[in-house]
Amino acid sequence: MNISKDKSIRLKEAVGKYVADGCHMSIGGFTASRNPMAAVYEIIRQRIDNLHLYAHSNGQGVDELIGAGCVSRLEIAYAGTGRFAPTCVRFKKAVQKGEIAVEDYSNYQMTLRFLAGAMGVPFLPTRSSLGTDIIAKWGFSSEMRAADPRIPDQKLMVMDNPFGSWGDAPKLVLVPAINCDVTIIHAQKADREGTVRMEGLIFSDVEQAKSAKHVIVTCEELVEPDILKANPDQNQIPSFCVDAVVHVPHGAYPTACYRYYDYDPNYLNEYRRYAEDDRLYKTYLEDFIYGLKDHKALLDKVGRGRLEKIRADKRTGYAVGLDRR
Amino acid sequence: MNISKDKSIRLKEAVGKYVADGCHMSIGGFTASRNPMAAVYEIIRQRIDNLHLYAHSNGQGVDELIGAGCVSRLEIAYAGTGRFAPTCVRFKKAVQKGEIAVEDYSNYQMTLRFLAGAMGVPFLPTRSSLGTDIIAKWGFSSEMRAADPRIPDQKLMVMDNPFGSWGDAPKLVLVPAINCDVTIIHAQKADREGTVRMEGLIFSDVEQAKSAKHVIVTCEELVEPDILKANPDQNQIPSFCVDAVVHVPHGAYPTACYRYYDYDPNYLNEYRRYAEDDRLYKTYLEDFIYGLKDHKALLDKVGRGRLEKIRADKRTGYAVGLDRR
Amino acid sequence: MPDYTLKELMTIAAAREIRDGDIVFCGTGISMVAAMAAKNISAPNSVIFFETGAIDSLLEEVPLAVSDSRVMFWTSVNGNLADAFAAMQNRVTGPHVVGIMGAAQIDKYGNLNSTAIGDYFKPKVRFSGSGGACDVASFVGRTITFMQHEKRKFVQKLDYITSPGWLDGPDGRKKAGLPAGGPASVITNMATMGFDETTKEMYLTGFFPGITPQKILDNMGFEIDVSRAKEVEPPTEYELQILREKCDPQRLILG
Amino acid sequence: MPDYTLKELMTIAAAREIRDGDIVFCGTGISMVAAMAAKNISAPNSVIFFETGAIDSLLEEVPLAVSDSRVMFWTSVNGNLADAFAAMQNRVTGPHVVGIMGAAQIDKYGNLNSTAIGDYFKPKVRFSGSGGACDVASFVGRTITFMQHEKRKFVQKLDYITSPGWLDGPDGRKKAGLPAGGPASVITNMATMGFDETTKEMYLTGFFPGITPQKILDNMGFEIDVSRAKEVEPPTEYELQILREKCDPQRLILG
Repeated sequence: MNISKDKSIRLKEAVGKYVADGCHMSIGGFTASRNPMAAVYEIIRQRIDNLHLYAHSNGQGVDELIGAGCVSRLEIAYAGTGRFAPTCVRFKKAVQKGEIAVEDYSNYQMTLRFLAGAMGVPFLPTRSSLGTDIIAKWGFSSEMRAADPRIPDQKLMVMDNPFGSWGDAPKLVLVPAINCDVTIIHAQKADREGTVRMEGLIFSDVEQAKSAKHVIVTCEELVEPDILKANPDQNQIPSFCVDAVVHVPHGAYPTACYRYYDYDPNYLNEYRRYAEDDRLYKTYLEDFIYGLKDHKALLDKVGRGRLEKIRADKRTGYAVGLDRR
Repeated sequence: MNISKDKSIRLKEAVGKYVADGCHMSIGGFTASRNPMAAVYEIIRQRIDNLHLYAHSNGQGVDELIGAGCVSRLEIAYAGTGRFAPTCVRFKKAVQKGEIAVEDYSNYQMTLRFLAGAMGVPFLPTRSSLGTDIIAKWGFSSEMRAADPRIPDQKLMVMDNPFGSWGDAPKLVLVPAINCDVTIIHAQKADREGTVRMEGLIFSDVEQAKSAKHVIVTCEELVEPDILKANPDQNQIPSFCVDAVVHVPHGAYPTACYRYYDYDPNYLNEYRRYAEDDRLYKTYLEDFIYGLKDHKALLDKVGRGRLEKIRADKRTGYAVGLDRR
Repeated sequence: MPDYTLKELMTIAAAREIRDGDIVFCGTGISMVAAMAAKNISAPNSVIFFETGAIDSLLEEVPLAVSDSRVMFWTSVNGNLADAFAAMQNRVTGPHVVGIMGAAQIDKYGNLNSTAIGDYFKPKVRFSGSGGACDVASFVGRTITFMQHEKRKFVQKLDYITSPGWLDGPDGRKKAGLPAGGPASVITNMATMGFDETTKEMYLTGFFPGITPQKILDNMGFEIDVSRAKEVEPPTEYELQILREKCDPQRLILG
Repeated sequence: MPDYTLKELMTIAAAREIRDGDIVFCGTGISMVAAMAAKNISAPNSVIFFETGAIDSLLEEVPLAVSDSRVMFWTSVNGNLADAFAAMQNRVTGPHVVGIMGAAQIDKYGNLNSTAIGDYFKPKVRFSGSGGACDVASFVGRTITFMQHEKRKFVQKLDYITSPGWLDGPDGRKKAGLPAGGPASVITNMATMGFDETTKEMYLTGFFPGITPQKILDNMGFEIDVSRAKEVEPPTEYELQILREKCDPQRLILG
């Protein structure tokens, strides 16, 4: 826990301090929205590897981390980036080639697993997945689990309802808590103390943050605490849950950030083409990540014109009429 | 479930339709804030009795229902109205005289019990109350439980962590879900379709509403749906969870409604004096509830002057400088 | 008789399955357009919601993902994933939810695979995974599944059961401990199918104009009863008008 | 030496127990004023929060209940009960929480009763019940308890264990399955007490100026070790100034 009243820090330092080789990490956002992309690119740039990654339905962020070889194990519900990649391309290749170990859950199960971590309980019950291979097939073997104290001994457990017929649910699936070393989320607004405000849908970002030992928040706007305190009903994460606050405008680019900018169809379509070809993907990594100093350099490379096109309309929060083919 | 697009109804009808003798009911709010008092008074006026009542820390609403003899069984964490009645007076008398059966939980346990009901699972786990009499002493006996399918067979259950050392929690207390027949809450704003916006702290009102078979929402303002849709991040309960929407200005009076009015110290202090004397309390019931036609009649009796005194200040949401002795 | 496209026919066929007052869970794409069509045609009191927690979104523009900002604008409630799935698992609201889904494989009991083809540990083809599909299929009152009508997709045995249908037959869900709901219908590019009330096996309910039951069977990896099937009523002029003018005027989904 | 009231002394004694960076859970009344004093004097990076979910409230006016609108104004986050208790049960934040509580009875292991005196089913006196007290005492790193120093309140055996202290001794919490935290101190109108590191039994840490250890023992229903006690340092001028000018200028709590 960082008790400082000023947690603002540069992205490079935050990643260097809280994201280590082999650590257990989760990233916020959903498919093509509010992925902490600036942090993802910085992790790739720092060539951090062997990550044990957790996500519910995280598309672009997960795919780029896998593509760059940062990930060795993945627990996930859904790897897709909406229409831009119904199945994430580098994820698909890596799984088919056996390059990463992957374990499948459902979205609700991943949400509950983060929630259990946030609540400080070892599991939560659900009725989801009874009778399916999500229960029957474990991505990580019993042996691997027994050998690693950082993974629960069982993927999921089915139990009879101890309260008998109460609740008309004869059986429950118990999903084990996730307590990552670090969770990274991207928010619309945060203050230097660490209070966070997200706008629009917040996915499972709050549970993900509260379940982690350390939390890095990148934000579009670093505002004065009083700005957030004037409307506290709209803030979701209290300062004591947050270790580092990093001001990164366009920090979710090329994914969308509601009320700030849309996803960039151009980038995501191009990315897919790079991703589909192993040789081209090397070029992509070099030209768009390794070869650039920081996120600002990526934005400069993309150019003001394209950023202007995805700028969110004030009324709706997205880029009205954007060419999304 | 009420699928109508116009669920607005008068309070008398809503209570008549959804609150029956002997039903299982929960009311929202906390101690001296946002209790659905207009509905409580209407229930008393309709002389509904034998209620099985659930609340976490609900003060004034619980005490008035008990005082009027509407309640036979109570599951609760805390019966107090802040400094106005550190222990609710009629509650205290009723329990000491053995007039109601009461079962004790903690606030978090009651919250989790409503949450379990809202989530559709029969129980949720917590580490709260291990080693205490909250587990050891049951307000409702095993026999009574076995005879009544509307109460779980066990108050609470202690189980060993099925995931072993995962989560460093060797034992868990399982709290059974609550699924009331009806939950009544008071909100700042609602629309006729049933979408609800509460402002300030929302206590467990959302979980309470989502766990019930039927939900009555009383509100300060009945607004057009588009007013709520313009800022959907601030709305908490979707229309399909709500059966009846009742426009009752000052519907939480004499408890507080953030941004609309404060609690009325005058009323709450006077209430305590009535409550402390059985004979006087009969006068109270007659003069302030039975003898009045509806909530508006109570407000008229109280008078515009006193309502003006508790009017919320725009900046802070409460009555600044109110004499609260 | 009006002209219509196959996608329009499929969309209307799904829309007709939605009842007034249903809470409609959908993804983006054709399932969303079907939900919008139903709301505008025959189920005005239905509510559309997404797993990301958006309820009753205005959808001025077609979203390309359920996290799309277009889903967040002008909704009744912007919740989160925990809220959305709890509403489906909830014992009061869950039975009123109809879920519209898709998959890579389906079997005769309506179980779905959207995870992998081949061995799970060395898959020939890996897909996105469950997402919310398994949750929806586990919890809600009825599901409608869109499929491409191909032999490799209608299979005897799934390579991976991602989302539970009727599992192994009439008692399958009960034995597994699942809630009472289950698959109600399957809509393909050739036909509509239901599940027998007694056996819970898939059977043909309707064939699209110009498609014979035999052609339908030729494109499936298992046999189904075709004796109860009728030709599907083509979309009416009114249905088409609503679909085209209100649901996808830019034809981003309908093509 | 400045003049001060007993309530001021008690408040400052509690405030001194709060460390910088603590997350301070408090109710209304004296516990809240103690938390505010600590934040203004020695623990500027502490955060005050209430079980109702309000974090870091400005508290321009003294609230009379934890649901008071005064708690909701100008906070960092207005959450709910589920959030507030989860933060205490949480394995990262929970150990950093110090909870300030009160009770009707306490025993030598710091277990608390705030439910009933006499038989639970036919109580002589019924109190409000746990509220969040049992949760706080179960979850957090340290608790501080305010008590009136009376024989009937410091008892051999509680009539009802509402909130767990060290239960029946050094291994009590572990055997019960509780987290590692527990009672740190008790502050009364006569003295301050701690709990022995080895035995977990209450012992006298400080006696207020003018109060003898014997008088303290005379007002308790069980014996405690008084050999380690020192006279409590009276509030300094600076402490009193902050308390009076910043924490309760209207003396609504301090009287």
